Order: sequence, then C-alpha cells, then structure tokens
Amino acid sequence: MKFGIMVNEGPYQHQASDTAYQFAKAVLAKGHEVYRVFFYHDGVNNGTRLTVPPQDDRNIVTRWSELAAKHNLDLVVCVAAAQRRGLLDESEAKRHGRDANNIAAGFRISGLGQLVEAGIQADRMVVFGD
Amino acid sequence: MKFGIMVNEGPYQHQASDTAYQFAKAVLAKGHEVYRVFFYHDGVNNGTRLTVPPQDDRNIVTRWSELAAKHNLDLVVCVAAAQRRGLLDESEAKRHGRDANNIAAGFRISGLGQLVEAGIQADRMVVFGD
Amino acid sequence: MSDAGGVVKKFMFVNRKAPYGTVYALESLEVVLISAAFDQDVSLAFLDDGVYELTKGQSTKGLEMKNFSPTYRALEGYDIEKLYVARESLEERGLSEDDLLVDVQVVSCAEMADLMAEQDVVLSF
Amino acid sequence: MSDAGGVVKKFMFVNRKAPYGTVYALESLEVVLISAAFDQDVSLAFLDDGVYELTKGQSTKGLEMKNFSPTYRALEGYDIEKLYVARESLEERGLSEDDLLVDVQVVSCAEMADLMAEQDVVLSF
Amino acid sequence: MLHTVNKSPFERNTLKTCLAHAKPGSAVLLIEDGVYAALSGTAHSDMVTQAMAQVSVYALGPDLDARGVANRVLNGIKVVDYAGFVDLAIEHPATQSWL
Amino acid sequence: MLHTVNKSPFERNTLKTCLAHAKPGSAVLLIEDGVYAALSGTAHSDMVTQAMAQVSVYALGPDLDARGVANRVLNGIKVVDYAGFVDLAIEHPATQSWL
Repeated sequence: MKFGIMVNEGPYQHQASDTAYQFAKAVLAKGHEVYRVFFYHDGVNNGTRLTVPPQDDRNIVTRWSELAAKHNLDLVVCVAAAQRRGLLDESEAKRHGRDANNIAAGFRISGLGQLVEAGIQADRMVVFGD
Repeated sequence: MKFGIMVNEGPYQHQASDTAYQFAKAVLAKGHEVYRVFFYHDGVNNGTRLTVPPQDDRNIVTRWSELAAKHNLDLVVCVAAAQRRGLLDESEAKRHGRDANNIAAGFRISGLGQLVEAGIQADRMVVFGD
Repeated sequence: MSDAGGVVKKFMFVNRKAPYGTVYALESLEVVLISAAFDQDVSLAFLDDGVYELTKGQSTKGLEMKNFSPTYRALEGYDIEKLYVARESLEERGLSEDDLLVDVQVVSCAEMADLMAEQDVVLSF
Repeated sequence: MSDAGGVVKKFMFVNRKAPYGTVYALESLEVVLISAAFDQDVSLAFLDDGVYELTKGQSTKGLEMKNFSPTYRALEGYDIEKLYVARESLEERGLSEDDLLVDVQVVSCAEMADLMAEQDVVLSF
Repeated sequence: MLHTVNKSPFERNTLKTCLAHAKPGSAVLLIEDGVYAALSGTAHSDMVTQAMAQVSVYALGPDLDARGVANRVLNGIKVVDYAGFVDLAIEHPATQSWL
Repeated sequence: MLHTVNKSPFERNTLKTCLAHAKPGSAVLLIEDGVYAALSGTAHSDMVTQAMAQVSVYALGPDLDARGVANRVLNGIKVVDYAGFVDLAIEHPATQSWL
C-alpha cells in the first residue's frame, strides 16, 4: 500500500516530525511504500542541513536524509512555505539573490501541487502537525 | 524605562514575532529603551537572512534588522536553541564544520545567560509566544 | 497541470483555527487554490475557531499583515463551491450566516460527521 | 558569572505544558539551570499540563528522545528549591504528590496567585 | 500585575487559568487570538463579564480589527493600541504572559 | 475512518470535537500529548469511557511510556506501537488528523 505523509511542524519544537518519522519507518518495515513526505508550514525547517543538535539527542534532519537515501524516499519541501521561512536550495538562492543555501541531502523543493498529487496517488494520506 | 522582550516563535507561523515587533516599536516611539530582544525556542528562526516572503507581505526578518540598526537594539539569538534548529553565524558554522551560515544583520548568537541578565537589568520583561 | 490520470477523489480541507494568530488558515487556503487545478471533488469544512476565518470586515492594516479573507470569495471562480460551516461553532460564537463573507452551507454536527466519513483524503493544518 | 551587580530579583518560571509533545518544558528547564548562576530568587510553578513534567517513570526509548525528567532532581544541587505545584491541576489529572519525582510544595490556586503576584520577572514558554 | 492572553478561549484553557490566578486589581490584556474572549454573545462572554468585577480587561484594537470583530466588544472592556499595551506594561510592576 | 488526536484534553478542545464527529464504528488513536486522554481517574476519563460505547479507542504505547503513564490506561483502550498505527491506517479507508 502507498502512503502519503504530511509534516506541518519544524524539528524539535513539536513532536510532529518525530512521530511522522517513526510512522514512516514502520510503514517501510511492513513492506509498504512511502509515496512522498511533504513538508509544509514550519515543517519545511526539517530540511535544513545547518542543525547541530546536542550529542545526546536525535538528529532529526539527518534521520530523514538517511531514511530517504536508504529507501529512495521523495522528501518534498513546499517552495512557498520554504521561502517565507528561509529554507533554500542552490537554485532558489541564486534566483532570489541570496549568498547561501541550507537544504539538506535528500530533500527537494517543489510546489503545493506535489501535496495534492500525493493525495491522489497514495492509498492513504496521514497528516502530522501541532 | 528599560524593556526586555522574549520571542518564542518563528516568523510567519505564529503571530508572536509580529506582536513583539509592534510592541518594541511602540516602546521606542514613547521614548523608552529596549534593553534586549531575546529569541528563544523557534524564535531563533526570526534571525535567518534567507527568508524570501511574498512581495505583498511584510518581511519579518528585515523589519527586525532595520529596527535594530535604527535604534541600536541588541537582538540576541539563543545559541542552544539555534543549533537545534539550524541558525548559525560564521563562527558557529566554522566551529561545527558547516559550509554555510544564515544569520541576518543585526542579530547575534549568545547564551541563555543573556535572557536572565535581561530579566535582571530591564525594568519590565514581556514574553511573546504560542 | 493535473497528472491525476483521471482519478477523482474526495478531498476535504478541515479548518479549525482562527486567522492571523497562526498562519494555518492562510497556508491552508493556498493548498485549496492549487487543488482546483487537479479536478478533484474538493470541499472545505469550517468548524471551531475555523469559522472565524470567514467573518466579514477583516482589516489588517494595524498588524501590517495581508488580509487574505477576500480570497474566500474567489473560490467560486475556481469551481470550489462546497463550503460547510458547523452550526454549533457559529452558535457558540454568537455568529450567524449573515456575518460570513461567502455563501456557505451551515450543517449540524451529525451532517458534518457524515461528510467527513465520505472523504478519501482529509487534510488538516 | 553573574553580572547582576548585587541585584536580586524574584524570577518565576511558569510551566503549563506537557513534556515531549513540545520542547517548551525541556528548553524552559535549560533556562532555569542557567539562572542558578545569577544568584536570583528563583521559583518554578507547575500548573495545568505542566504538572505532567514531574511524573515518575518517564521512559523515552520508544520515541528516541532524551528523557530529561531526572534533571528536575538535580535542581536542588543548584539551590533551586522552590517548586510549586497546583493542587487543582494534580486533582483534575488524578495525580498525587507520590506520583511526582521531586519534592514540591502543593499549593492552592489562591496561594499560587499570591506567589505570582510577588514576582519581579515571570517567564513562560 | 499585567496578564496577557493570546489564545482563543474556545480552543484552549489559557484564559480560564489566567482568570483563576489574576488577583483583584490586576489587568488582563487580550491579544492575538485572545481577543475572541472580548466579544459579546459568545459562550465565554459571561466568564469574562464576571471576571470584570475583579480585574480590568483590555483588548488590543489592531487584533480586533484584523479579525473583523471590533464592533462586538463587551461593555466594560477597554480597547487599546500597541502604545496602550506599553502603558499597561509600565503601569504594572510585572507582566505575565499566559502562553 | 481513523481519527488521530495529538493534544491533551486538558489544554485544548480537540478531543471533544473529534469525538463529536467520530461516527460509530470508527477508530480514535491518541498520540503525542493526546495520550493523556487515555488515562483513568482524570477529569476527562468519563468522556472517553462514554465514547468507547461507539468508537474504538487506541493509544500509542511509546507516547504513554515517555510520559510515565502507561500503567494508568483506561480499561478498553488498546495500546499499539507505530506498527499498530500503520495497521489502523490501512484498516480504515481514510485518516483524519485532528490538529
């Protein structure tokens, strides 16, 4: 079965990203497919490679990147929400004249259509937020 | 009179940063002093120079930077909260081996002691959050 | 734009939060507008503080924020016409249909529950 | 470390949120620990879901999150000994002092209000 | 003491807890989504009206305007702007934000 | 339908609204701070017990454990892990997250 997952909150502040990650891992462990994880609202902040969590805590961003690499997941960050909050990839940074970008490995920036499309293509859509 | 201000939420997602900004402007307009604005929790995300808000919306980060420049404000971002969430200045990025930083003009990164010290030195402390 | 391959699903966007205090109402509306391009069966539910998203007379100058409430009026032009508002939520707030800036269907809690149960995809923010 | 110049103010940290669902409880505790270095008159108030921060037996392995509850036991070592817990909040939750992992003073709503009114600085998260 | 409440009383327990701890003579300022508590004809109007016997209740005008509810404010609630918020914070020796 | 609730019933109105809209035969899964609704002896236990006459109520074990309340779960509530959460999402044709 194909799952779509939406994450509406950033790392650490709310548990949403943690729960979504554990849910995604469980989906994969059962042999199902994660069609896409869509990061919206502050959820876009899960896609920054600049986090430096304490040594004794989980690294939420790296965990997503690694899960994506292992299972070829499609981690999509909403472009409009990302622009508002300062999450850019190289081409976005260039386009908007910014001198740096901060997107992490395994994440890509795209439009809200990707969320609707996930709703259409996936058999189940589950939302995690505040 | 000297005011300390704490901001606990990031830009756009919650109104906290907007209200804090309008409050700070009103404090200054009345001839009082803003001793320090301390950004904690997701509030640290107010200090990223990578935001690209829509043309017809306010630019929350730039607004803080400009207010700081005009009134010589002390905008302090909590280092521990910033590390968790991916807000770094040049020296933090170097120290943690990151290839980019994203802090905006007028913000500085420092410890939680700066919050307690603001509570001691300011005549009034006002907190804005979720 | 749609690459849905002819699939039509029932999408419901559930709005339970007040505008301006948080961005959820605004960013939810942005998804609704995009969804129009996919030829799906879209409905919007407004309950609890979500009914405040639709109040007439919003004026955001003092907040320096964008007043996005007129966009609800534009939904009709995108063929998004199923707007359901919870009667109990209006009543608790002393609001009536006349206080809302768009035409809506006011429904009971039981009717709203039936509508929700029919959906293929429920997005909440 | 303190550059308070001899000023001693009454600081209260107000905890009203449950642990783990949000980071406020953990990051609040980090401020409390720092405040100990400034020789201020520090107290902590736990009310509403904040009382859940102090429950015994927290075990976070399944969440892969850090269990920070033992830190409350360390507060005494920092001379932070004024921990006030709202009686009504415990009762609503079916909790008693025995369920908490540190010694606290259980106070009524009126007593908590008096304590709050005495403060110079109230920090809430 | 000045108390601020920024949450809707329909969504959260914040206002209720604030009012239970606001001592006679203190001030409660409703801001952001908290201004929905300032309105007449709602399920929470009575709670606020009763509280006004003990405490002064204020509401932030720009937040009322944004939400289109400025014409529904309960009698006895004073509407202030950001400058008035600053005045209240000065007038009272400490501010407690009920988040 | 599978309903998820991630908020404490003491802090927000989320669970109450969810239960008012969960049709007989549907499932309600309590996660994150929502698990506080799964406990016996609280001000909200009766509401949940009554709901169980119509809907199946589940609670996420790792969230109960983290909060130190796994030994207080109401009779009739089934405790599941993340794999059980996935099973519930599969079993029901749609999931509604009450945020």
